[in-house]
Amino acid sequence: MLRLNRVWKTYRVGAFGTRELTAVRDVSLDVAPGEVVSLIGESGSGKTTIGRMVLRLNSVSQGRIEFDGTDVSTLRGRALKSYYRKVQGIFQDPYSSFNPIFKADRVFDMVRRQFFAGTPNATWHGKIEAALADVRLDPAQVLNKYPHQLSGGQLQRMLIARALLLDIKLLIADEIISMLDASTRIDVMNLLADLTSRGVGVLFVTHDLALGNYLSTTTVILRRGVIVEMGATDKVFANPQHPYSTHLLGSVPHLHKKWSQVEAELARHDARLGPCGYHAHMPGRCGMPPHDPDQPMLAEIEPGHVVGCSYDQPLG
Amino acid sequence: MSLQVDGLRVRYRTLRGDVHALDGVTFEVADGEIMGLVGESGCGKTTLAKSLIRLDGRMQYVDGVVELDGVKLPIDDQHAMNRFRFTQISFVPQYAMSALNPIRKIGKMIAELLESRGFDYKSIQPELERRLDLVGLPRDVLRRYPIELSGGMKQRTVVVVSTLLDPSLLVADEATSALDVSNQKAVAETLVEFRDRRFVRSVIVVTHDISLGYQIADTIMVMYAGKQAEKAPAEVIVNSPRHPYTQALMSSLPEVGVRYEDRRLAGIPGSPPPLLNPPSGCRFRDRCPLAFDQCAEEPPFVEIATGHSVACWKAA
Amino acid sequence: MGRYFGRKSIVYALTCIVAVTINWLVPRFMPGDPVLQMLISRGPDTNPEQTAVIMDYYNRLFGFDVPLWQQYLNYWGALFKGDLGVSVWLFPTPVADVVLRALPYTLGLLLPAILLSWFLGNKVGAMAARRKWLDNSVLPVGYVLTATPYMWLAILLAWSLGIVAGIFPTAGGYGFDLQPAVSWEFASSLAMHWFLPFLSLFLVAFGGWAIGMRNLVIYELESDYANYLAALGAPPRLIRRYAFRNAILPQVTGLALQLGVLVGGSILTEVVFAYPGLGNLVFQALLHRDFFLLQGVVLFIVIGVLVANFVIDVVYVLVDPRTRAGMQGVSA
Amino acid sequence: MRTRPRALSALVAIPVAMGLLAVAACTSGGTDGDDGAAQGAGDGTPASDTGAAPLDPELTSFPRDETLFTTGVGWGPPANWNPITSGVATGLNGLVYETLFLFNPETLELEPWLAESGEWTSDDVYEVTLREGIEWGDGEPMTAEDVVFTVELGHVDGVPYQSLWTWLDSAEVVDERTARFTFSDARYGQWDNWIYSNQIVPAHIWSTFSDEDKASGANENPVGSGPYEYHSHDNDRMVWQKRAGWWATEALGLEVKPTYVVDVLSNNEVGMGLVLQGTVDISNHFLPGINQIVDGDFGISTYYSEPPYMLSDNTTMLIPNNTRPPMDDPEFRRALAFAVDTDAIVSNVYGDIVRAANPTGLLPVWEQFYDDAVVDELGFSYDPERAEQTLADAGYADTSGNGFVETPDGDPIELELIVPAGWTDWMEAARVIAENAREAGIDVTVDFPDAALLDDMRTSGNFDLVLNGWAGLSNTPWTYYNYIYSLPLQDMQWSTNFARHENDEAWELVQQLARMSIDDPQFADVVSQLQRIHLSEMPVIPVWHNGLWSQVNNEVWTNWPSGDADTPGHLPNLWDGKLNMGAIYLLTEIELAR
Repeated sequence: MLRLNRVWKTYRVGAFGTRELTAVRDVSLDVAPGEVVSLIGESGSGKTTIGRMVLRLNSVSQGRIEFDGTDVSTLRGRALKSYYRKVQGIFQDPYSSFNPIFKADRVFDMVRRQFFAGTPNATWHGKIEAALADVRLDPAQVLNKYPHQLSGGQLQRMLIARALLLDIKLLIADEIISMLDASTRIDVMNLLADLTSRGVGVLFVTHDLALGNYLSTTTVILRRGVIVEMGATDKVFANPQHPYSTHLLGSVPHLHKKWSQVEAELARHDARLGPCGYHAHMPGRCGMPPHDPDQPMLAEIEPGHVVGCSYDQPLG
Repeated sequence: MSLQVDGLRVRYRTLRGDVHALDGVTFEVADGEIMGLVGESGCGKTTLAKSLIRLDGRMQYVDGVVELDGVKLPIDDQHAMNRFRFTQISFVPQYAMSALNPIRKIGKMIAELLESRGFDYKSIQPELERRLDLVGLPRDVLRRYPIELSGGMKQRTVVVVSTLLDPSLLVADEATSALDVSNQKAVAETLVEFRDRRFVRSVIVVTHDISLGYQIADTIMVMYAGKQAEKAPAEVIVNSPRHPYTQALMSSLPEVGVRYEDRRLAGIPGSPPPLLNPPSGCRFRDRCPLAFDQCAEEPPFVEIATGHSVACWKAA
Repeated sequence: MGRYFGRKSIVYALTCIVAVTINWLVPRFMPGDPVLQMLISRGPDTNPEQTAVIMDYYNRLFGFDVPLWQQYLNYWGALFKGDLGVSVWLFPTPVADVVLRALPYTLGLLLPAILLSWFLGNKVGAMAARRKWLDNSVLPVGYVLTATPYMWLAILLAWSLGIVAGIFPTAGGYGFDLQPAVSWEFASSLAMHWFLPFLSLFLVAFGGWAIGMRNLVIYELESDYANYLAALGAPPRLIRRYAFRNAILPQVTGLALQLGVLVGGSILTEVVFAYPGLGNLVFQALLHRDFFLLQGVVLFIVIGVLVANFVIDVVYVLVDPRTRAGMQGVSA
Repeated sequence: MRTRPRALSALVAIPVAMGLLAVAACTSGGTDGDDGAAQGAGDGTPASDTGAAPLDPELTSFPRDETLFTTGVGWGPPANWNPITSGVATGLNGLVYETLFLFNPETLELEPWLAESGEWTSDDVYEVTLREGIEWGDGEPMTAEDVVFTVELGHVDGVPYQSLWTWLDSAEVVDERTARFTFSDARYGQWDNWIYSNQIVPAHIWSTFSDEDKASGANENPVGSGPYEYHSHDNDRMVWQKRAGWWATEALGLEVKPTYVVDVLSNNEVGMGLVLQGTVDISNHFLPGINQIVDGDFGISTYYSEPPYMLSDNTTMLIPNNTRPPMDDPEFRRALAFAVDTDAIVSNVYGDIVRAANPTGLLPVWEQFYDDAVVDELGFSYDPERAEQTLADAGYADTSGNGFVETPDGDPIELELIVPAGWTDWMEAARVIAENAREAGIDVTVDFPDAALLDDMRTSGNFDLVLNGWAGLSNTPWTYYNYIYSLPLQDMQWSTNFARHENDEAWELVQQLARMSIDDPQFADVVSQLQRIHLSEMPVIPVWHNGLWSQVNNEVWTNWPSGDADTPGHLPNLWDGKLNMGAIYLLTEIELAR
């Protein structure tokens, strides 16, 4: 459904754009219907930029982003509108998606004005109530309220409901629960997971490995704009191949295991692996900057599980 | 006995009335203890942290006694508290990214701060540099401006600065929540190490993340709606919590390894009571699966085992 | 940093070229032909042949007898020789002479008004941020002052201190009964004539800076670093000093932005006080359709504002480490 | 009119004027020290004798009782001391350079000035004799050669009187003091006009100038024959200093009183303050509201102490573009004339400081030429019914029912009256005129283009209706009728016949006037014929006579010219061209108040 094919994003910085800053480097990935792909990385990893490029909030410097086979960057006018009917984004700070001086349900009105101008009132209200029910919100509690009267969890759910009004196919969820409280975040997570059963694909952007692990079918670990490891979530978490992946895993605070214990387990795991997972499959290329455009950046170490070179430091 | 808090009440004055943010809190932090203070937003944990160091303009001390090393702290007297700040009781804020004056070199700012408190920077500088080495910061951060440091570096710098005068108590208010996992771990471990080296004698780590609290704290105190819910050694809290809120909180927490398809977690339904006019009785009872008639009466915070106190009729 | 200033210089040079070009273009697209104006003002002969001769004469004089592109090149050529053409209104005085004679008055008015209002406005604003009584007086007065149009205040001052109180003269650069000399009498007359126009410029700007500074300092006092310092028991003196130093930075940038407004204000002020500076010239040049003079004065103003902006840029880099860090390519 | 830049809007003028009024009321009572700092004068400075004072480097201030402060005269910083060009420094023509004759508007006669006499020795030969003993400022004697040289400057490109030589044949020196002019076409009236309005320059200096400098040089060290010489100047002032050896002292017993004349450059609003404060002695600004100040007791006076307060200087004309229908129809123009409520303009817009124009448009100084019979028969006055009737009679009717008449052919009439933006009094007057016209059924709207744009439109004929007042005070109605009827029409009408009215008969009469001296017995008859043609054809509509603005402060100097019997009656105004209409006497007749 969504396919990123060797996508780059470079920014020009400095007074005359004299310096180039690469935020995303040669990233290829797919999101299938009903699949949750989590983009996991720390700040500066390019995960948010990828989400924004898919939403066309940022342009693509190189490569293609395709949605159902169409190059997203070529969409204009009506085609773009219909794209946004299928692809929506939700972001970290729910409050910033709402205008504090208008009632929160104005976000629904905006959808109506843009996409459902002809719908009769009764039909429309039915649609809203159905969408709110889907996100388990009580219409009486959230309609006719100002954003500050609602909790972060309620607002995020309203945004999801708003996306549901559009019969979306793909949802870009960028750190949508990091500002929510522990007791409510899991509900929003479950809600996302439930969407997949309707065939919605989710691109789940997060820095929290536990969340990615809980939700996703595919995990993509990014570092400095580059994919270092990608594969089915269970494989990546059970058998991380890249030192950066293990480093991240080792930093997550667990509830029943102390860091020291986790570190020890991972150290044993690392010891079983060679120095570079990529090397085993691309021996001559290990540690080399990829001069050859056809040279794959990632090596497949088991079906559906690829890893980048541990020695490759392209951004030095 | 390092810190003793007895019946502390603090309220916020708002236009609509007083918010009872901290409604009678009693606990101790022993010499050498790291106490994790855990709870969701609005539970009073940040109010408690601030009360110990500096009440902000809208906060009003109501009642209660705070003693540090047997000396009563004048927490309602901004001016008198100054004597204790930094030297006896110190603070690592959540906003470490912006806690340093952006237009002062860090070394100069530290020097000016120390000199304004009557200390001689020159004589402290060697120790400062030693501690920078310890946390893995280059010494030349002192000659840099905050903007030249990464977030993790800034956070570590703030930890070093805050503990420079070897205070008895360090209050770390969500000190790591803005950081990436790897930095979070580094800073958290720094806190432990500083305690081990007796740079600080005891620490209160305020966090919304109970798993982080578990990683570094000796004891954990869980707060709910301005009151204490449970306090116990970290292992006890995590492995055999007695308060239904603590239990629910942990069961809603996704851990690495827990997957949606395997085990669907559930949040805590409902939301905390408003603290403007808090209801009588147990404040968790509306959300509590175990609630029964007696909960209309406020449960006392009682010690049910050595070092394990709970405020729940069912736990007694 | 050298590269930074190198780049800045290029930007300023480009701005300058564009400004000069626009300055050259605008009069050529404004209604009213200067040669026609010249002819009308001189009451030309009714004989059409001779009118044609005179017209040719002026066309040559003002350089309109060559193609437009060449006029443009000639303009630059002349500019580098310091030749700004001949004033139509004050024919045959060279524009450069007229402008240079008026320049000291305007500089004498603007520089002290800008600098003093900035320094004192910031001082008083910072003081107001921590003294209630001062806040209660400075804030309303400041708002009234900034909201006052320059011309209005000037008229008010001319009326109250000039005509009612009779303390200050209300027209001219110095006493009309004086001739320039190195004497106390002349100097004091110069000062007396300078004072009211200066005061009206100063007051309006002062109000703006004071309010801005007050708000900025209050903002800084509530900032995270101020809270952190307070949490570590730093005395208010240190926190206030930091807040002031940080709050002054946006004020430096503001100064660059305000320059244009102040220059605009000085035009009106000079007109009200018949003060013989550039502002009055702009006004008169407009009134008399003297494009060449207008061009000349505007050129001076544009270059002046650009130079001032450049200076402020440099100062800003020196006082704000963040820009310097940005220059060295450190990024988060 | 360059003498009246009406710059700031009325918004400013009114509060200031009212403020000044109030203030003047507060301060005029018995205070003598409110002249402000500008008057630390006199103390300790070596007062020069009333005689010649060379430029004194020790002089730091101009003693108040030896200095005449003027304003509202100069129209820009002094930049030009060339009497041949216009826009010269205030007073240059008259105080420094002088004319052969003065024109006396009271007697309508030319008075010998530099000339002792001038006469036509034959039909086309004129001889002028200079007074004896006139010396230039540099001590050289003035001779007939200077006179001839000055006239021959007309051969130089760019000198405004080039066309003189289309009817003048030769100029020659007869002897030391006599110059002879031989004309190919002896235009007596026009020559009279020329001879009092052009200054004589010293040949021994000017012959060294290049042609360019003669026509447009700044002439920075003017050497003249008049009572003053250059002292100094700055952006906002021009200072003249009395010089020794002015010929008129010996020849006519005249002595200019002020040692210094300081002309202050100021705008109208500031000028009001200056004259009220007594910082200046005379302001020739247009000061709206001055009537209230004159009526009050502020020590400020104008020529007349009651309406119209001012002498009249020129006639403001409503000029229809005669080439555009329906303004090519004399009946339409007449109807328009009857529609205009001149009295409303005079009293409501001007507060009675101007006077309604005589229907002929001739200034009051030419009152003797008014042909009352013609005016009675053909003249017009405000009469809206008559205007409507005239329109109806000529076939203009409101056929569309929009409230306004259409042409007899049924075409709609939509006219635009333009006056320069910023000339607030004219803008107000234009609104009155348009309102009047609409009441009479003619759809007139107003527009206020930029002054320069308006100049273009008027000069090129791209307008419907325009106000203009360039027909000014002179020695002969010829200038007035030349302004109205000048032919042939050109693409650009620079200064005359803006209406583009073609009337060969009238033009023939104007040319006759040029050839007639004003005391010619036929002169009145020709003027009368022109009045008849004018009032029946109405090429332009005279509306009001603008004032020769002048307001004086009596604190330091008195005996100003005025309409009162016991004071001099000369022109109280120092605009360029007025000194040689007798305003020079203002300087010899004012007296110190103390």
